Amino acid sequence: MILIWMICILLSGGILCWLTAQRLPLLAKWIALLTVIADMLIACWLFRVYEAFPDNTSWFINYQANWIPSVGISFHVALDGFSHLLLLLTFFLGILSVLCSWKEVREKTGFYFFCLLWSLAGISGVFIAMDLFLFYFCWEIMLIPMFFLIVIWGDARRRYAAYKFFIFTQVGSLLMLLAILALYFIHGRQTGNYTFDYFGLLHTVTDGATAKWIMLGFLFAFAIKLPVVPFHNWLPDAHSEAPTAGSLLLAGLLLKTGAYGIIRFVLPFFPEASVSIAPWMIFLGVTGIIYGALLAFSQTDLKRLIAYTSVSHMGFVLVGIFSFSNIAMQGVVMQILTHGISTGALFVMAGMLKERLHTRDITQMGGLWTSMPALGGVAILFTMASAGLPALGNFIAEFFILLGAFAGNPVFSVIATLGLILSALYSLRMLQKVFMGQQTVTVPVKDISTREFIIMAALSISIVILGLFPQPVIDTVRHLSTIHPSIHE
Amino acid sequence: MSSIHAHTVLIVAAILFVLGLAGALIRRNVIFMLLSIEIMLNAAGLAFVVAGARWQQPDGQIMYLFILAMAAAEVSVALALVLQIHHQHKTLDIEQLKELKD
Amino acid sequence: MEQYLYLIPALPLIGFLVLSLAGKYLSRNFIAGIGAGSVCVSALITIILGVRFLQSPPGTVYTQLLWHWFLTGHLSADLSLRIDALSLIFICIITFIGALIHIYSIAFMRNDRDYARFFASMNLFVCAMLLLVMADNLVLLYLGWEGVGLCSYLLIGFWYETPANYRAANKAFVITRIGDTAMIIGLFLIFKELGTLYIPDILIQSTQHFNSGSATITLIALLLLSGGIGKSAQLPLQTWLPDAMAGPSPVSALIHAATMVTAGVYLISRMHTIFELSPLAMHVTAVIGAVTLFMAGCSAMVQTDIKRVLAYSTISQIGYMFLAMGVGAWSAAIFHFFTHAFFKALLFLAAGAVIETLHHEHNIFKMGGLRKEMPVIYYTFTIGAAALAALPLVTAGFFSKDQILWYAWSAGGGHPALWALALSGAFITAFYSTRLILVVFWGDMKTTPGHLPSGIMTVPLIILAFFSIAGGWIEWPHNLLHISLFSEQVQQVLPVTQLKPHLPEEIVFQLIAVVVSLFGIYTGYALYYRQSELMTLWRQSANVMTVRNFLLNGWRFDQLYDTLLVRPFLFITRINKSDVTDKLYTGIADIHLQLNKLFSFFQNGSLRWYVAGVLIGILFIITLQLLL
Amino acid sequence: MPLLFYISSVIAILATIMVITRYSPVHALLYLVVSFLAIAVIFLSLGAPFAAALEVIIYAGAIMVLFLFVTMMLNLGKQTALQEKEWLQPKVWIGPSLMAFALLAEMIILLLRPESVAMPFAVVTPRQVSMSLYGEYIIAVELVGFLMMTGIVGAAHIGKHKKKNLHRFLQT
Repeated sequence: MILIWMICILLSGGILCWLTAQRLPLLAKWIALLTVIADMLIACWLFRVYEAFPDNTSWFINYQANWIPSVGISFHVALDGFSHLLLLLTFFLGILSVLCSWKEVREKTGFYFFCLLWSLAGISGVFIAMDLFLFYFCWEIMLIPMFFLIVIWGDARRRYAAYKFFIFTQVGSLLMLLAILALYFIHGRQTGNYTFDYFGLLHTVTDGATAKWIMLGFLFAFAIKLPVVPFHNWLPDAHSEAPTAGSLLLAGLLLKTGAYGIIRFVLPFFPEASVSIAPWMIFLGVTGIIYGALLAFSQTDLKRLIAYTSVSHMGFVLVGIFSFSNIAMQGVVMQILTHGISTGALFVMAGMLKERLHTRDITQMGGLWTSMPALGGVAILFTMASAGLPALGNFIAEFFILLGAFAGNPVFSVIATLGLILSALYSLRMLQKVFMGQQTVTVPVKDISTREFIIMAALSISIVILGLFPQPVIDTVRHLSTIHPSIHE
Repeated sequence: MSSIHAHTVLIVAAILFVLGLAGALIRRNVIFMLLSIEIMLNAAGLAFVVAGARWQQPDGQIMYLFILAMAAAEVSVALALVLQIHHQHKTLDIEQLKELKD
Repeated sequence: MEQYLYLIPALPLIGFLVLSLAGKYLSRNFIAGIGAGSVCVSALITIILGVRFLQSPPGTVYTQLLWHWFLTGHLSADLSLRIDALSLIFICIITFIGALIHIYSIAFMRNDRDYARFFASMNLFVCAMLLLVMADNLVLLYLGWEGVGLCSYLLIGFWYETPANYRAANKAFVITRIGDTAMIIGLFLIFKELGTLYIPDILIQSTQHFNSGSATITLIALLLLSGGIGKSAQLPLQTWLPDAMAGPSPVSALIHAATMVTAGVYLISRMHTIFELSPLAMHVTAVIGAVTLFMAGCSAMVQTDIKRVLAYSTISQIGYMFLAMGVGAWSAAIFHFFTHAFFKALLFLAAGAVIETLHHEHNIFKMGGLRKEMPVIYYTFTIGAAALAALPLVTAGFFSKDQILWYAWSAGGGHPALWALALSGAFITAFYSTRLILVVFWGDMKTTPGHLPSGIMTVPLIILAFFSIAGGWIEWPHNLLHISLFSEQVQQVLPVTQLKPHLPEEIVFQLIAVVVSLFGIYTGYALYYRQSELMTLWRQSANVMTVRNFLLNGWRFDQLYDTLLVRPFLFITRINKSDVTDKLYTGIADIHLQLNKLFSFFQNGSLRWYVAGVLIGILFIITLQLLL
Repeated sequence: MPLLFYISSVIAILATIMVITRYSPVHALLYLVVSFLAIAVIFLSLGAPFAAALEVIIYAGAIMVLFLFVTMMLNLGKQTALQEKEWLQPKVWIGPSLMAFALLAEMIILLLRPESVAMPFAVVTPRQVSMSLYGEYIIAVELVGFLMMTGIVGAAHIGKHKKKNLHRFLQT
């Protein structure tokens, strides 16, 4: 029940923001902030529930209510360690996204925060939904407010970016809907019990070819969201045109729903089919790592550059998932968390620069370290995180993934490791173009304000803590090794 | 003295129809297009009448009558439109009128 | 004592945190106090630790577990520190020389705008370097390894406003990253084969798990070697080090001479069991070392920038260490690291003082006549150069280099060709050391000196000069005095050097080495002080100048990599800037737009078009009817 | 009778050709009247006197007069003729004409396919027509009545000059 409250708080907070914003925009901002903080507190409080489940293997909370019983749709939400981590990430980045839109959004404040909170609600719904219909429902809920965020508060090419984002994801979603329905009917015909329930459908027996096609339907949706390389084109446009909070949510959370979907649905539903497609997925993942890095190197638009680094980093996630290794799976979870933080931080940084310089073009920047020493320091921290420097969270993630993948696929793992060199190349180029050299910007730029300092400090501390004390995360998702029969040490 | 063959008349009707069609295609003036449409309608009427004559039935002529009525109604409305168009746009060029469609 | 181990890296880390977070609110004196003080306290703790260690029985190992880093399945790594004799030597050098260089920097960087940033980066470097050598598992070692890379990047590009500086920084980071990546692949392979990344376990298990010379162990050894090559600027990844001289002189002294660049030496000697199991990897190490020392030495002979001379000389001296390790003379390699750290740090610091005094003049041919003007610097620099040139018996460099030359022939992996290269390297070293002294300090004055360096800068020089002479006396060739304090300690950890049977007398080799280095000094004297006609003749000869330019550009490795790697990479990324796969999707969109245009062309509102369309349709249908 | 048919057919075709090629609307109208009259004669020769009479009265009489009135109201004179001349370039009419001829050729081929039947000459009297019209076709007649009425109303509505919105001070 507490899970539903979390979503309801977000939804009603969003409506409240919309209603109050016309009279009191400031109050709307505070409502939004407090709403997400309240959810964050609830999510933290959930740690207490763990104490009842010391073995970390089962579902902590499992709540089911009838919704549309005649077709087997129920309001079924459940929480395990993996979902809980993602919820924490969602609310953490949610707080930061509210904070970083504090000054950026000047028009239609109410509707902005409405979209932001509803999108967050959709995302948290995705992470806890245990009914495929509910899952699809939340999947769409997070998509549409995000579309509005881009199309109303975005940059110059926002319409193009928003439509591209919408069409790409919608194509994937519809295929997933088809796959869900196929699974529903196959299961219903076999057992006579028509249900959308996750646990009910979990042991549906499908023959090889059917399973393969249904799996591809799911995989396609998640691959577009992740994004896997040939389907990544929406991402640079959407990320670069979205407002800062939009980029933060997109990079930090929306991409993670793809990874979450693969781990939560594709692997357990289709154990054999997912093994048979694994080499291709690893290949695509490695391609993504290298290709995203190459593209990131050549970009001149700061947010676009960061967006392509996301493509590269998400390649690691794909490699990790499909190498069916326990270590790699822990690495994937780490990568999901740390990429959300580090790339989110880079986007926030890009947003701060844009606020000051009114450009995203790195060829027009340079030498900013002189006037913004603090932001420069933070930028070094997060570019280095992005380049996989040890002691920061991303290193643990990439190290685990590559190490886990190495046992089964040494060649691909080695090629993926070469991505580390490329990540150094693009990270350093970005640092150099923005912060080094003679200062070219003539307008006076201020270093970070207190509000920005809070955002950056929260992100920095969390990335360092994840790098030095990853063990709690690893323990929380230990049970993921049982999610697929082929996962080995 | 031989009698008239049905297809001879039909060919005449076809020729007239095609001429009307060609007229509708090549002229840009709305008045001429209307005239061409009249020619086509007339040709169709001719074909009906031939058919009626062929089977010694009155139906052909009845159809012709309907066509006639339809043509009269159509012409009255069309000409009213022509008047209005000329009044507003000072042209009867169909190509120019097309540009004004929005 | 063990429970205080963590203080050694933690103090510089605290210094870093304080300076980086609160640096802009602190006064310069306070910054200097924190920056230098933290390292000095670390050095003190290290000295106490070292004294304790010498008193304890042989084979003592200090360990301290800070916390469990991660544990998943078989894979576990802890943040735990481990000190044995080998680590201790490195820690001593790092903290002791580090402390001296920090003290020197207090004065050297006094007028810099980013005083706090400098000390913060230096402290972080010391911390990372200490973690590197104190790590008990390879993941923690890699953490330190990358950490020193980051600090090296930050400090090379310290004056980030000049393009050459940040380019050098980028180059250094990327090239060492290439080596690091090979190394981490080596880590994966080790884990796959042995299932552990704990260094003592690896050393024990590898002998049980692998046959000597098996392909896997060779591959592991070569991958680790690649990591070492990148960090230690050996062939073929040496090109970053000369450019790295763009950083401030204390940075060059600390990072690019004394400590970080020798991390490769540490890694290889730390993983010595793996290398010993793979003769091929040992040979490769030796050959790389020998070739590097020769090539870098040749380049050092013709450089005109004082710091670049020293940089090439550093590459060359690390080449000696690699050569020594490759032939199996582990303790000789570590001993050379030990002495080299003193005299090369000394040379860099003295060079920094000279450059500072001469208003940032780097070209040695615009210096000269400084012997009278700055006597302290002159004498200390001369001592350093003499040690570099291996002036017999009085300098530390002689004792270490003499060992290496002897083992290059006589040790288990030795070979006359390696010895010949090392010997010619010794000649070259002596030659360019002399050249440096003569051109910089003798002759006529070409640039008027500014303010002379203060006491804070000269005292570390004097201390280092003392160690550049006395540091060698703890290890004498056994046919002279038979003092082997150093190798006794090292051999607690590293294997004893095995000699070949039926060798000539060692004294012959020693005499040859002495003669060669003295001859090198004389040649330098003849060519550069007496201004012989040979020199003027060479200056006019086109061929000689071609060779000179070739060597000046570091055997044109930069141009080679530029053509082979950098340009193709830039080309690929440039042409693909707008993402070729995007064409697929814009293509789909374009097709739809075209179709839309096509259909809206027919739907153009022209009545005549519609009639024509109807006509065509009728024609089509009737034709069909006629044909079918 | 056939002779009458052939002669009037030729006249009808020629007159129609003249209609679609004239530049002046009035000329075209007059040729069209000729064409309609010729078709009326064809009807007569086919034994449809009622149709022939309607052709003359309504087509040639009423409808064409309507056209004539409009032409006169719009004052389409030399200006229009010149414009038409300008428009009627070969490149404009050759394509459609060829297509039209192709259609004609195909239609003729189709028409000639079945065995030709000679028609007996018999007059379908107006009486027969009327009986049938008000017998089985009564519904259609009523529908035509609706059509005519909507035509009248529509024409009256559309043809009405819309009043311009003038300010009351400017109204005379």
